[in-house]
Amino acid sequence: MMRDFSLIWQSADRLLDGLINTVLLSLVGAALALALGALLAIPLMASNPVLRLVSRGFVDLMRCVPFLMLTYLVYYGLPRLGLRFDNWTAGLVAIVVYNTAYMAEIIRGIWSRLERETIEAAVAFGFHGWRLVSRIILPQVMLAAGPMIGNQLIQIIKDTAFLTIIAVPELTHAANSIQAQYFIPFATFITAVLMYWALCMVVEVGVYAVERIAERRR
Amino acid sequence: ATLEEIKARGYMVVATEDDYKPFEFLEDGKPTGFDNELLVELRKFVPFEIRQEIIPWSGILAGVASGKYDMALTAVIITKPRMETLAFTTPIADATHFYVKRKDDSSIKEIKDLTGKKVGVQTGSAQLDKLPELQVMLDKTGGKLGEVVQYGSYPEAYQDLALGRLDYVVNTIINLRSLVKDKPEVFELGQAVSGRTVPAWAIKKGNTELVELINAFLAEQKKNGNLAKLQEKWFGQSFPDLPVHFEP
Amino acid sequence: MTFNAFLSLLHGAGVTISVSLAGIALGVPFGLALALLRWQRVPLLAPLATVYVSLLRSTPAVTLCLLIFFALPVIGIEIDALSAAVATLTLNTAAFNCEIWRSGLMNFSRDQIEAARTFGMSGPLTFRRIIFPQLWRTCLPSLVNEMTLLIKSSTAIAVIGVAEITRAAIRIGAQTYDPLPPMLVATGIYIVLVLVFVGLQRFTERVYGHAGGAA
Amino acid sequence: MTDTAVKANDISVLEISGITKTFDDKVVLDGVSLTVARGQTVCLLGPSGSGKSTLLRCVNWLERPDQGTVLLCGERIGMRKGGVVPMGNAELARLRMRMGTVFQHFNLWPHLTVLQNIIEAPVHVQKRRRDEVIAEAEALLENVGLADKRDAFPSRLSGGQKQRVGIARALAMKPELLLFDEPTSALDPELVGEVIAVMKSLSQAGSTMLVVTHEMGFARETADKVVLMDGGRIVEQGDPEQFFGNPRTERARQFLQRYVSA
Amino acid sequence: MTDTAVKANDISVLEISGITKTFDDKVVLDGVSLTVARGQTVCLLGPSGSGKSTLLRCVNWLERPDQGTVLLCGERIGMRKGGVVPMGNAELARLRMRMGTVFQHFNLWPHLTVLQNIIEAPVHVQKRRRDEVIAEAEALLENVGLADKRDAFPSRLSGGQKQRVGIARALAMKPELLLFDEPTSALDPELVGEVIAVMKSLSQAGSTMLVVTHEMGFARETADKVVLMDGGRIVEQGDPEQFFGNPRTERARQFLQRYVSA
Ligand SMILES: Nc1ncnc2c1ncn2[C@@H]1O[C@H](COP(=O)(O)OP(=O)(O)OP(=O)(O)O)[C@@H](O)[C@H]1O
Ligand SMILES: Nc1ncnc2c1ncn2[C@@H]1O[C@H](COP(=O)(O)OP(=O)(O)OP(=O)(O)O)[C@@H](O)[C@H]1O
Ligand SMILES: [Mg+2]
Ligand SMILES: [Mg+2]
Repeated sequence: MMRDFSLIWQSADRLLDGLINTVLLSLVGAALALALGALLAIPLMASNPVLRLVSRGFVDLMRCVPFLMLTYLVYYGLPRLGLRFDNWTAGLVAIVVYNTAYMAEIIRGIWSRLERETIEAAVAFGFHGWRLVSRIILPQVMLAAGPMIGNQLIQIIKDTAFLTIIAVPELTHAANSIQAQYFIPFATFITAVLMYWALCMVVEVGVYAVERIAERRR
Repeated sequence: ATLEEIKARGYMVVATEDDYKPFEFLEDGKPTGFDNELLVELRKFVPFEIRQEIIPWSGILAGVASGKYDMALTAVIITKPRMETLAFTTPIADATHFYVKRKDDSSIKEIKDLTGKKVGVQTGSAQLDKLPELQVMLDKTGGKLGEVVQYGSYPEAYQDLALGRLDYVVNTIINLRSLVKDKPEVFELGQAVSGRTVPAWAIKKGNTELVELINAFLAEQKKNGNLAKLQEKWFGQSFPDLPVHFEP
Repeated sequence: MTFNAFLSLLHGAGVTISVSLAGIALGVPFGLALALLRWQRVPLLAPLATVYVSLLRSTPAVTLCLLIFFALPVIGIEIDALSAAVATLTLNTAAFNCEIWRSGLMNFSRDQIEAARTFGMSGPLTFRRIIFPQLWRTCLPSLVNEMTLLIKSSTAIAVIGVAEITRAAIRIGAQTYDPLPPMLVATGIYIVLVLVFVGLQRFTERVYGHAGGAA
Repeated sequence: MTDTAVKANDISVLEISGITKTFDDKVVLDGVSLTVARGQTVCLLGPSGSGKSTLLRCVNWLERPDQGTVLLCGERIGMRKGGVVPMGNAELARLRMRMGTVFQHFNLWPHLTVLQNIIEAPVHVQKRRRDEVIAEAEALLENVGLADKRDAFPSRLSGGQKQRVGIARALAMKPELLLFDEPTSALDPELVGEVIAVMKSLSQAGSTMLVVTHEMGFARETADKVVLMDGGRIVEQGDPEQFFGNPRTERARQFLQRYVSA
Repeated sequence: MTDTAVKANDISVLEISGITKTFDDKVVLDGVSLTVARGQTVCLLGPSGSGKSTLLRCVNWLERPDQGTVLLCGERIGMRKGGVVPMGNAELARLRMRMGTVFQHFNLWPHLTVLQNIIEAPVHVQKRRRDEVIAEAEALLENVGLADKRDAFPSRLSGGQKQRVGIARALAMKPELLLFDEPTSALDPELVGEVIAVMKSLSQAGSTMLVVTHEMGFARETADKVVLMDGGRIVEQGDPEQFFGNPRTERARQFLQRYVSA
């Protein structure tokens, strides 16, 4: 086993490149998916039935389609319609579109169970539209949804691993390459898991901080 | 397990792949292909039962490494790095590397035209390890290797080649011939881009007695002409001059 | 695609359904148990649950599956492929479900719990009669989110030779060199499958949407 | 008590006419009409469930009445000119901004501190300068005796403290019309006195108030007009002296009798 | 008013001694001692933030006091014999079951209907027969005037209606000690009368009550003992006639004065 790890050490630069790609994809993907998810939650909660139906249709479609399939469609399908991305962009687009739907559903779930009274108070004080959402509703949702959003952020980090099929050189891609080259699966997996774990820790620390903030207000 | 252990418990476990045409694949749910036909013969040859597991490539790697499977009965290309952890049997075919290009791409006619072009290979594959050999060939004509894109598996690489995101893909002659035969209107086979490359079955390093038993089986198959017959059937040609021991 | 190929896809679908259902049926309550340990800050067990959640969430399902199937026997635990597959999905989804349940528990109205306590309700009784009937409604959207992810990620178990839908499709594609048609059919099956869960969620929300709310 | 007659001649700040509201076949408001003139304090009395809170909710259009109109300083609330097209949210918000509401259940925003609760709407809805609003908010907190709770979160306050923050929050809007839904219900008598002092000073500064209350003492002393509701209708209204001294209807007599005996 | 002297000789149902409680360095209760004899109704008065609710919460151990003991019919709450080992949850629950609480904010369970709210604890904690409990609950609902809301969910009730359900819910436990935290603060005067009637009849039937209230009228008429708290301490206690007629302390005089003027 020690020899396996020394083989991995020899390929450290490849793993590091993969890690950097994973971090970048996750960071940009998470930020966009969270922001867009919050925006998408607005039509999901709208009183207008058409808006609600259309946005819910999108959310449910994304929840039904396998991520791999979506990635395939974006990367191999869209070029047929004349829309051509390089693999990095295609991967990012797939991640953002897919996870936006999940984020939106998480936010909608919490939102719909917020105390009606505090929202009514805001409406009575003249809040409406975006300001009502951004100042009164979303802060409460975000404080309540910490662990759930943390879940999804971790899903995003792990979704980046699927992009290996469209040849995005991320962490799993690098790990697979090393394990197949030397035939040392377990040492590679353990190394990769530890690296993913470190990334997920960042999310967990963030969630913990949000929980603290929320705790002081309960 | 060592040969002794296998004999004691009465069976050995081999792993084959499920999507590696023409070596191993499934036809209406039943395993078939070159290796699977050899497996039928192997069963007759060895004095114990053989249990077969059908597993994707990544599972085979882990299974052989952990000792759950005694042998990867699939075309594992013999490379230097792999010999650090694996023992190989007598080669079962010739897998010298060729390139394939789009049929409508007239800019590539011979090896030197590959200079600076975008190439696709499978990640962590033997093919990837062979690219330095192409580099050497290109050096001779003053060219250089272009960008290398690694894929999880070959079907995606072929897709990207067809879509024009790649200029050529490097794989073994056997796989490429099978591909071009299926899609002659899209792809066209090029020339060899590596020296001799051979695949063999893989066993965990150190299990010499088992390797010897399997080698004896393969020698018998060679002698009775069955190996050549199967190669002809599945690869479209036989490889009579395969070495018994191969050092990459 | 031949009729036989289609049959093998259907067979794969059967595997996906049964393995996913088993994973959900085991993983949802297991996640709840973990969440309760953390929420109640049970000494020793709560930190263990925290580490469990942290590790399991960051381990890709494929890796987990390989570890369970190939590494466990090394330490003497033999396990067949199907059990390993169910174990993988259960252990993985439980970690995510734990966070969902915990989120709901932490936001549960303190006033209501206090009211229950002053009426002499024990912890378990409070949980059963007061908390849980409201908790599951809060958690439902996220739980169903996680179920959809589980069904779709169940393809990871193919790595140890359990041929579910995606693997069945890949096998057909490898035989014909035309991966698209079986993949599309497989996707269609996934969509129908997941749609059942999503539909059930929407239906439940409609039925239970009116009762309750804040008192 | 201030001079009702003079005030009534001013333009009406609030004019409710013919409001009807039904919940699940149950008529909760049944043709309620009511005006509040500038500077007036109108007290709304009535037994539990008589529709007082619902009427207030109709005034700021949190509840859409089935029939009837609500005018704020002559501008119709909830409906565009012509009374057929419902108002957009932005338009509604502009009107609501001019009313301050104190809720029966406080309805503070749990994610904001006491001070943040108070300055939230003035800064983000009325777009007033932050430092200016903070200074005012601090003065208001001083007024309601909560200067030391400035940075506490609502969950850490006692019932009375929450209610006082709610009042300060409404006052910080400098509204043209103040709506109070039982503002003193969770206060002790001492604070009721203080809050009423605040309300009186507001009244003198020209504020207009519609107050749902069970405090008969407050109604008697402060109101310019007293309105008794029962079963979704106004059964009697008049100036407090007449209402408390010599009610015209049997229902009012009965209502007051219970109060006196309690 | 009932005879205080006779009742005081009975065994104490509640005996609070030396309770101290601090929140974030702020002393909220500072050595509070108080006894409630069987059948007595004790009224707890005091300004907002004086610690009344916190004292009630210490009685049923929702809040763990820093110091002091609470005895229910001679049994110590929260601590095992010896006073060092904290009680297990099951033991606590058994003691709490013998107290009924009405909360300032109702705290009804939103997923249960009015009737279900009332029968929940008697059926599932006290394990009494369901049909019997339902019959009692219906009678209680009749008493508080909510028979028609039997199957409504709390979110559909007005404030006063919710509070009445809260009272019925506490009464359904047939508790030895009733704790009320401002039970009438959200009720209109008419209902206050009704609720007080219910409470009086309970008192006569031998129930024991500790009531936080701002209703001076209620305290004067119903209490056997009146306790005034301020800043976490008891500043005066005595029988209501003496307390309201001739308070001994300056603080009480001041408190009552505000009340009369309001
Ligand atoms: N959303 C709703 N759905 C159904 N009925 C409702 C709803 N809101 C209020 N009601 C009913 O309308 C009636 C009037 O309620 P409202 O809150 O206006 O009473 P109120 O006069 O303010 O009483 P209180 O003094 O107890 O606060 C009550 O019978 C109540 O049950
Ligand atoms: N969880 C808490 N954390 C910090 N401070 C608290 C907490 N709960 C109560 N307090 C503080 O303790 C003090 C007493 O609160 P309590 O609720 O006992 O007052 P009260 O006498 O019931 O007042 P009211 O008549 O307004 O209900 C208040 O100053 C309050 O801010
Ligand atoms: Mg009301
Ligand atoms: Mg209180």
